[in-house]
Amino acid sequence: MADYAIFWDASKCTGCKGCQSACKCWNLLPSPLGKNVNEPTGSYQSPLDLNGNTRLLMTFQENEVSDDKKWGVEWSIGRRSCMHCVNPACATVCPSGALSVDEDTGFVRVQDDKCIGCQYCSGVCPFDVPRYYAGGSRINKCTACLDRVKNGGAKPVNGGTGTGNPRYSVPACVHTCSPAALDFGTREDMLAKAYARVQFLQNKPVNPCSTASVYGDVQLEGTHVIMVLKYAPETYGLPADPKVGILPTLTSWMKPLAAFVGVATIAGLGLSYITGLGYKRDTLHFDPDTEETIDMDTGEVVCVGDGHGHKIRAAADAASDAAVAAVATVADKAQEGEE
Amino acid sequence: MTKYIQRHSRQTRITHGVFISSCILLAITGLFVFVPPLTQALPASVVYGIRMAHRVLAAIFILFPIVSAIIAPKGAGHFFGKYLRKWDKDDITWLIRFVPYMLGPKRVHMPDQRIVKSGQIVADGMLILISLVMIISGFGLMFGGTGLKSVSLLFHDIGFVALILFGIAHIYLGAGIFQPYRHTVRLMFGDGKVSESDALYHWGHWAREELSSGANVVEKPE
Amino acid sequence: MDLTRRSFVKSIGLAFGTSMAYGLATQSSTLAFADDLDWRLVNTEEFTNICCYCSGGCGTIVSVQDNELINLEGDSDHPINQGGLCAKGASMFQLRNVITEETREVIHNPNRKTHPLVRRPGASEWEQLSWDQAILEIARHVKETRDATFVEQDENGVTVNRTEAIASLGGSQQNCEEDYLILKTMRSLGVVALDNQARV
Amino acid sequence: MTGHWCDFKNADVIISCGSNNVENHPESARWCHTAVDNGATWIVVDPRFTRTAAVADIYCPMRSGTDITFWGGMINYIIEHDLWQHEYVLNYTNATYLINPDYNFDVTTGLFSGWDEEHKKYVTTTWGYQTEETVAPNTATGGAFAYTLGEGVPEFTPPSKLVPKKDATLSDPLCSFNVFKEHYSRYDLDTVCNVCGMDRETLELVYATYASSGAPEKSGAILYALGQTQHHYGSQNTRIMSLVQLLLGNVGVAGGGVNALRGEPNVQGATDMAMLVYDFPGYLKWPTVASHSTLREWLEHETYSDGYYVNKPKFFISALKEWFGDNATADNDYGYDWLPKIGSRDYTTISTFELIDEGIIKGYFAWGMNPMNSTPNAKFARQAMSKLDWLVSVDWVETATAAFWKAPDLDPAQIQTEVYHLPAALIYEKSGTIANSGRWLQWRYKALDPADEALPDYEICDRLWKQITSLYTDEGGACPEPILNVKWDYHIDGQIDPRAVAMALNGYKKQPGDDGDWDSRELLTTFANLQANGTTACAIWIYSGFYGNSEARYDPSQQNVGKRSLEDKGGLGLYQEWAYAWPVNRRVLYNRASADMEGKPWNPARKVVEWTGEKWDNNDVPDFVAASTAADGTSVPVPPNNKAFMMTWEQNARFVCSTMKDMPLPEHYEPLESPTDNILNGRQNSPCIMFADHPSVQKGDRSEFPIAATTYSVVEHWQTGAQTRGCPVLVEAMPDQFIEMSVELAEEKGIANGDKVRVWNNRGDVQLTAFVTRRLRPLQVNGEVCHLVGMIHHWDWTGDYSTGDTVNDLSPNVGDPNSYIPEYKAFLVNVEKI
Repeated sequence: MADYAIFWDASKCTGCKGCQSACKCWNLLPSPLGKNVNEPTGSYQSPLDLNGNTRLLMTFQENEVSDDKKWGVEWSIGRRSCMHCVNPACATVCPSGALSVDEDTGFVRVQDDKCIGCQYCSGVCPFDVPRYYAGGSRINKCTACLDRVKNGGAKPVNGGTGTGNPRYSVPACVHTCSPAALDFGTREDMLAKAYARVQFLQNKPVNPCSTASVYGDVQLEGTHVIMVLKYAPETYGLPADPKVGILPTLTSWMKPLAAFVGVATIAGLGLSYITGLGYKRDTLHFDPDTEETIDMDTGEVVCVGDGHGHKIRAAADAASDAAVAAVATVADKAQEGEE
Repeated sequence: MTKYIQRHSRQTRITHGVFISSCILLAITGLFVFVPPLTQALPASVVYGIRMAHRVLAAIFILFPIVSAIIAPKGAGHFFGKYLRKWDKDDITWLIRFVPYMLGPKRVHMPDQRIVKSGQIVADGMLILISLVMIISGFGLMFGGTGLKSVSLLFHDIGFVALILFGIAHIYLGAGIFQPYRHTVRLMFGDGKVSESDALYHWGHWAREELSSGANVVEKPE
Repeated sequence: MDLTRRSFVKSIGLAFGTSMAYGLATQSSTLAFADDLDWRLVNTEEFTNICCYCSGGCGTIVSVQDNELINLEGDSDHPINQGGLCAKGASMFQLRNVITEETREVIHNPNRKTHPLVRRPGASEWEQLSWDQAILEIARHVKETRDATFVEQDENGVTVNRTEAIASLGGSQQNCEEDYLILKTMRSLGVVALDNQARV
Repeated sequence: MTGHWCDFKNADVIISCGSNNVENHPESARWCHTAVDNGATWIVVDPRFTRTAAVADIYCPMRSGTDITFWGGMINYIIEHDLWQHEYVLNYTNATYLINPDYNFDVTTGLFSGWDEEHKKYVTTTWGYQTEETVAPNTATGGAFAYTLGEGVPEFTPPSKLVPKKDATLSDPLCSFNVFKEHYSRYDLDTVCNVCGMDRETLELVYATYASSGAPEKSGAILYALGQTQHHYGSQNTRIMSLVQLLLGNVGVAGGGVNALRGEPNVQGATDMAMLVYDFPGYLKWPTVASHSTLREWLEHETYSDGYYVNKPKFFISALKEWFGDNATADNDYGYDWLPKIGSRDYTTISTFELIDEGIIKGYFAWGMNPMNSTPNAKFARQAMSKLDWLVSVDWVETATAAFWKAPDLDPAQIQTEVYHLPAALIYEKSGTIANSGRWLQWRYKALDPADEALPDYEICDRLWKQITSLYTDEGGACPEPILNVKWDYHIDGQIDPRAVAMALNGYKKQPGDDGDWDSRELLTTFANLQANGTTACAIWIYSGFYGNSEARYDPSQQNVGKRSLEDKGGLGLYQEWAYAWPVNRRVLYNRASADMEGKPWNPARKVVEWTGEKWDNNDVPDFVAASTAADGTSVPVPPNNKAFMMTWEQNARFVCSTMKDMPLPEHYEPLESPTDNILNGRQNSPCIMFADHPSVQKGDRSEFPIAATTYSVVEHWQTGAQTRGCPVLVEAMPDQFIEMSVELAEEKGIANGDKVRVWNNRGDVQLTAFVTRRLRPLQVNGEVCHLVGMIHHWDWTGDYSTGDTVNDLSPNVGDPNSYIPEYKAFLVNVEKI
C-alpha cells in the first residue's frame, strides 16, 4: 500500500472552475435544471457553499492590503472540498461503514449505497465538508475519484506519477486542471513538491510571496490533500488550526465502553449464577383465614399478617379501590379527548 | 392442587413480547451500525436492508405499546400505576441487600415486597427511561440537523450502553436464569400466572393481599 | 470504396485504442471492486475531438457506448492541454446530456432543439416541420429574394453578379470543410454580405 | 498568432494586455506558468484586476481604450534607454528606408498628411518610401515571373519593383526609424500616466521589465485578445504591439510573437476560409468593383513585385479551378466573372443591420452565430431584424437570433419575418478539420450520431444547395450561370463527406473531366506545386499539404492533419509531428528573425533555425528562402540574408507603413464615448472612425453618462451564452450577469454588493447584479477621478436555465476602418440602484 495525495497549488490556480465542472460531469452529479433558480451570489463563487450535489467548489475572497503596488488587493482563490484527513473523524463516527479509509491510497472512501443518511460525519468534520443529498438520503462528498484512481488505465498528468496506471488514473479534477495547479501522486512526493514550491515562491526575484505555506502536512496529523497557499489559510476558507470537536471522541469511547459494560455485566451475572447454583427454596403457603404464611417444608409459620403487625385484607381493599378509581378517571378523559 | 395468582393479562404478555422482541432486534441491527467493521464486511444491499429493518423495528417498538395502551387504557394505567407507589422500609432494605443477594441468595434473606419490587421499579424504570432516550435520540438522528444529530448520536450510544447493562440483567432475572428466579419466565412468556409459593417469595405483601381477596386466584392441579 | 471506408473507421479505433479490448482485459479486476469503484468506461469506444470553445484547440476524448455519450474529458496525450479542460470544456458532456436532480438519471439536454422548426409570420410559437419541407421552403425564399434583387452589371457596366439582399453570418463554430461549403454556397448565389464571428 | 500555445513557455517576459487569458483561454495558463517556473516574469495590464492578474507577477491598471498610449510610452522608453535590439531592427525592418518627404503628422489637428476631408479618408501615398530605382519584373527563365508566360496562365502585367532609398546610418530624419522615434517622443511617462491612469512607479516597472526582452538572447511574448482589438482603432492597437515586438527583436523567436488569442474555436479556420466580406480563401482578396473588375485587374492589383506573393496568381487560379471545376477554363477567365463583386457599400456585421433597416437585406442566414446577442447596439439590431422577410438560424439551441421575435420588447404579432431553426449536430457528432489560434489544423472524429433529427452543418448546406440548384435547373431564374457552373462534388459513396472537402482544400492535380472523381486524384503535398494554368485545383493554398497523402485518402488519421506523435525536435514545444500547422507545418512564423545576420540563433538554447556555415539546420520549417533550385535541378542552400519577412514585398517588417487606412503609425485617439479629452493631439476620435454618423449610434455625452464602461467574458460562459447557459453546471457556477464596480463608486451611488442595478445610456437600459469589488478602483485621468465599470455579456431572453438582459444593448455600433470591428470595450453609461 502507498499513501497518495492530491496536490493543489494556489499560486497556479486560476479559479477557472474546470475541476468544479469536471467533478460533476464525471460523477454524474446534477445541477439545478429550473429556470433562473440559482441565486446570484455577489461573487465569482457559486454556489456559495458545498451542497448535496456539489463536492468541489472554487472559493473567491478579496483581501484588502495596504501595499499600493499590489493595487490594494489580494485575491485568494481557494479549493473547497474534502481534505481526506489521515485520521478522518468522519470515518471514525460513520456508523454504517459508508465512510472508510481506503487501504490502498489513504483516501476517505465513500460507499454511498451504504450510507444511512445519519450525517454524523457532517457534524464532526473540521472542514465542514460532508453534505446531505436529500434525493437519495445519502451523504455527498469527494470520493477522490477512487473509481478512476483504482481502475483507470493511462497516463498521469501535470508531472505527478499518478498511481502508475495508464490513462484516467487521477481524479477528474486533477485530470482537467488546465493551469496544472492540481497534481496527484504519493503523499511523500506531493509534500516534497509543495515544500519546493513554497521555497520557489518565497524566493522569486520578482513578486516574492513571503506568506506562502504548505497546508495539509501538519494540520490534523496530515491530510491527503496537500496545498500550497499564497496567503493566510483563513482567506481560503481553511481553519489555521483545524480541530475535531469533543463529540467524536466521546462517541468513539462508546464502543469500548459498551464492550466493557457488556462483558462486566455478563461476568457479574455469571458469578451470580454460579453462587446461585443449587439454591433451593422452600414452598410457601398463605392461609387467608389466619393470615399466616407457612413454610410447607418445615411447617413453620414464617410470618403473620403483613409481618409488620397489620391486617392484610383492609389494606388490600383500600389500595385496589384507589388504583381502579384513578385508572378509570384517566381512561374516561382519554376517551372524551378522542371524541 | 396449587394456588396460582393471575399476574399478567394476555394483552400485557403480548405487548411485552412484541416490545422486547423488537428491542432485541433493534439492538442487533443497531450493533451493525454501532460497529462499522461489521458493516464494512457486508455487501451494500445487506447494509441497506439492515438499515431499513432498524427503522421498521423502531416503528414497532414505539407504536405497539401505544396501540396496546389505546386498546386497554385501564390496563395500561394499572400497569404503569403500580410503579408510582410510595416506598417503605422494606423497599429500601431490598435494594440495599440486592447485590449481596445476587452473589449469595442462599445466605441473604430479602424482605417482603409489594406488587413490584423496589428493584423492579428501578430496573424497569431504567428500561422505560432508556427506551424513551432511544426513541427521542432516534428521532433526533433521523430528522435533526447536523448539531442535533451529533448530540443525539451520543445519547443513542449512551442509551445503548445502558441497555446492555439493564437489558441483560433483566433477561437474567426475568427469564429465571438466576436460580431463585426460576419459573418467572412463565409470567410473561407462559400463562401469566405465578404460583402461591413463588408469589409469596417474590412479592410477599402483594401475594398475601391477592390470596386474601382471591379475585385473581385460581387452583390448578400440580 | 467499401474497404477504405472500413479501414477509415478502423483507424479511428486503432489510433486511440478502443477501450473495448481494454474493458475485456480489465473486466476481472473490475468485478473484484465494490460498487462505488465501478468503472464507467467498460466497453466504450473512444474518439478524439477538439474543444468547441476558445481557439486553444484542446484535445478531448469522447467515450461512447451504443451510440450514446458516456464521458467526455481532456485528451492527456494532447500536447497543448495535456488532459486539461476549463469549466466550459469540461462540461461539453452537458451539451448533449444532463443529469436530473431527483433521480440523477442521464437524459438528453432538453435545452437543445433537435428538430427543424419554423415560426410563421405573426405567430408567437414555433411549429415543427420536416427537413424536406424546411429545406424546400428556405430554397424558395432564397430563390425569390435572389431573383428579385440580382444585379448582373453595375451602373458602370462592370459585371458584378451579386445580390445584396441576402446576408450570411457565421463560420467560427463550423469545421473548415463546412465553412468552405457555406462560403461556396453563399458566394455562388451572389452574396456579398458574408461575415463571421471574427470580431465578437 | 505568430507562434502557438506551447511556445509561451519559452518566453522570458510575458505581458497579457487586452487579454484576460487565464479566463478566456484557460489552457494558456499552463504555458505561462511553465515560463514563470523557468524564471520568466508575467505582467498583466488591464482595467481590472482579473483572475489573470491574481496569478501573474505584476499588475498595472489602465483606462480602457488607451492601449496606444501605453505602448507608445513603452516605445519611447525603450528608445530613450537604448533597450532596442539594434542588429534586428537595422536589418530585418524598414528602419533605414526613407519615407516620402511630404509625410507629416500635425499634433494640433491630430491628422496625418494626406487627409481628404471631402471623402473622409486618407490618401496614403505620402506614407510611402522614396524610390531609389524601378526594377522591371523578371519573366526570363528562372525569374520570379517566368511562369506568367506559360500556356493557360491568364494574361496580366506583373508589377515592377520600386526599390526604396535607404540610409543605413540612420542620419536622415526621414528614415522610417527616425520618423517612428520622433512620433513617440511625445509619449513620456507622465503623459502616459495622465491618459491611462496608472501610477508612474508601476508603469516604469512594467516598461523596464518588458523592455528587458530587448536583449538579443531574451524573448518577450505579448498575449492579446479582444481587449486590444475591440476599439475603433483596434487594428492600430495590434499594430503598435507589433512595433514594440520588432523594436525588441521579439518576432520570429521562440517565446516571442504578437499572439492574438482568438476567441472562437474555429475563428482561425473561418478567417482562413474567408468567411469575411472582403476576403478570398487563404488571405487573398475578394473581388471588388474598385480594384478587381476583371481577372486581369485582380492579378495586377494583388500580385507583389517581390517576396513570396509573386506567386499569388497560382493560388488564385487554382482556387477558381476548384470552385468551378471543368467549367473554369482559360477562355472564360476561370469563371472569375461569375463571382460576385463588392461595390462601394460595406456589408460587415454592423452594416448588415443598417442594410436590413433600410430594406436592402431581406433574407438572413445565421450559421452558429447569434448576432441578436453579440452585435453592438443590439436593441437597434433586433428592431431592424423584424424587417427581414426570412431568417434561417442553424444552431444547437434556440438562440436569441432564432428567437428574436420573442424578445421582451418586441411583439411577435407585428413581425412578419418567417424564421427557421435548423438543428445542427454537436462537434462530436460530426467529423472535420478545425484550426486553432496557433494555426494548427486538427481533425475531429465523429463519435456518435446526432441526437434526434439534428444534422451536421455540411449536410444541411448540401441539402440546401441541391434544392436550390434543382429549382434553378427546373425553373430557371435570374442569372443561373454562377450557380449551375459550380463544381459541387463533395460526395463519397453518394453521401456528402468532409473528407472530400478536405481533399479540395488541400488541392490536387486537375485532369480535364475528372470532377467528382476522388478515388484517383493525386493530392498535393505543398503549395509550391500550385500552378496558375489550370492544372492544379486547390480551394485554399495555405492549407496545401494538410491532407495530401494520396495513399490513404479516405483516412484522416493517415494524413498530416491526423498526426499524433509527441516528438518535439529541439525541445521548444513545437511538436512538429502533432497535427499540421499552416503554412507547410510551420510552427513559428517569421522564424528567420530568430537568428542573427550570420544565421546564428540569438539564443542557442532556443534554436528555431540555424545556418551552420554550409546549410540551414532547422527545428522548424523555415519561413524564408532557405534553398534554391539550381539549373541541374538540385537544391542549393541559400546563405543567410536580411529577408526575414518574405510575405511583404520589401521582405522586411515595417515601422512606418502605408497599407493601413487610418494611420501610418498608431496614434492615440479617445473612444467614441470617452470620459475625458484627448491630450495627445487635437482630435478626439480617429478621423477614420466607421459608422459614427449613423443616427442609430446615439452618441452619449460624458455630462449625462460619466462612467466609463467595458465588457468582457468570464471563464464559466462563452460569447452569447447560448451554449453555456444551456449547461446546468455552468449556470450553477456563474448564475447571473454582473457589473463590477469599485467600492468608491458603489458608495457614491449607494449600491451594496449583490444589489440589482440599472445601467443605461442612450442606446439601452439593462438590469444587472452589482459586484462591488476592490479589484476595480477609480483612476486619476487628466487630473480627474475616472470611474470604470465592467460587465459580462453572456445573457439574453432565451434558454431553459438562465435568462437576463442583453448587455450589448449598451455598446456602440461604431468600428475600425481596417477590420470593421466594433467598439465593445470602451463606452459611457450611468448606473443607479434599483
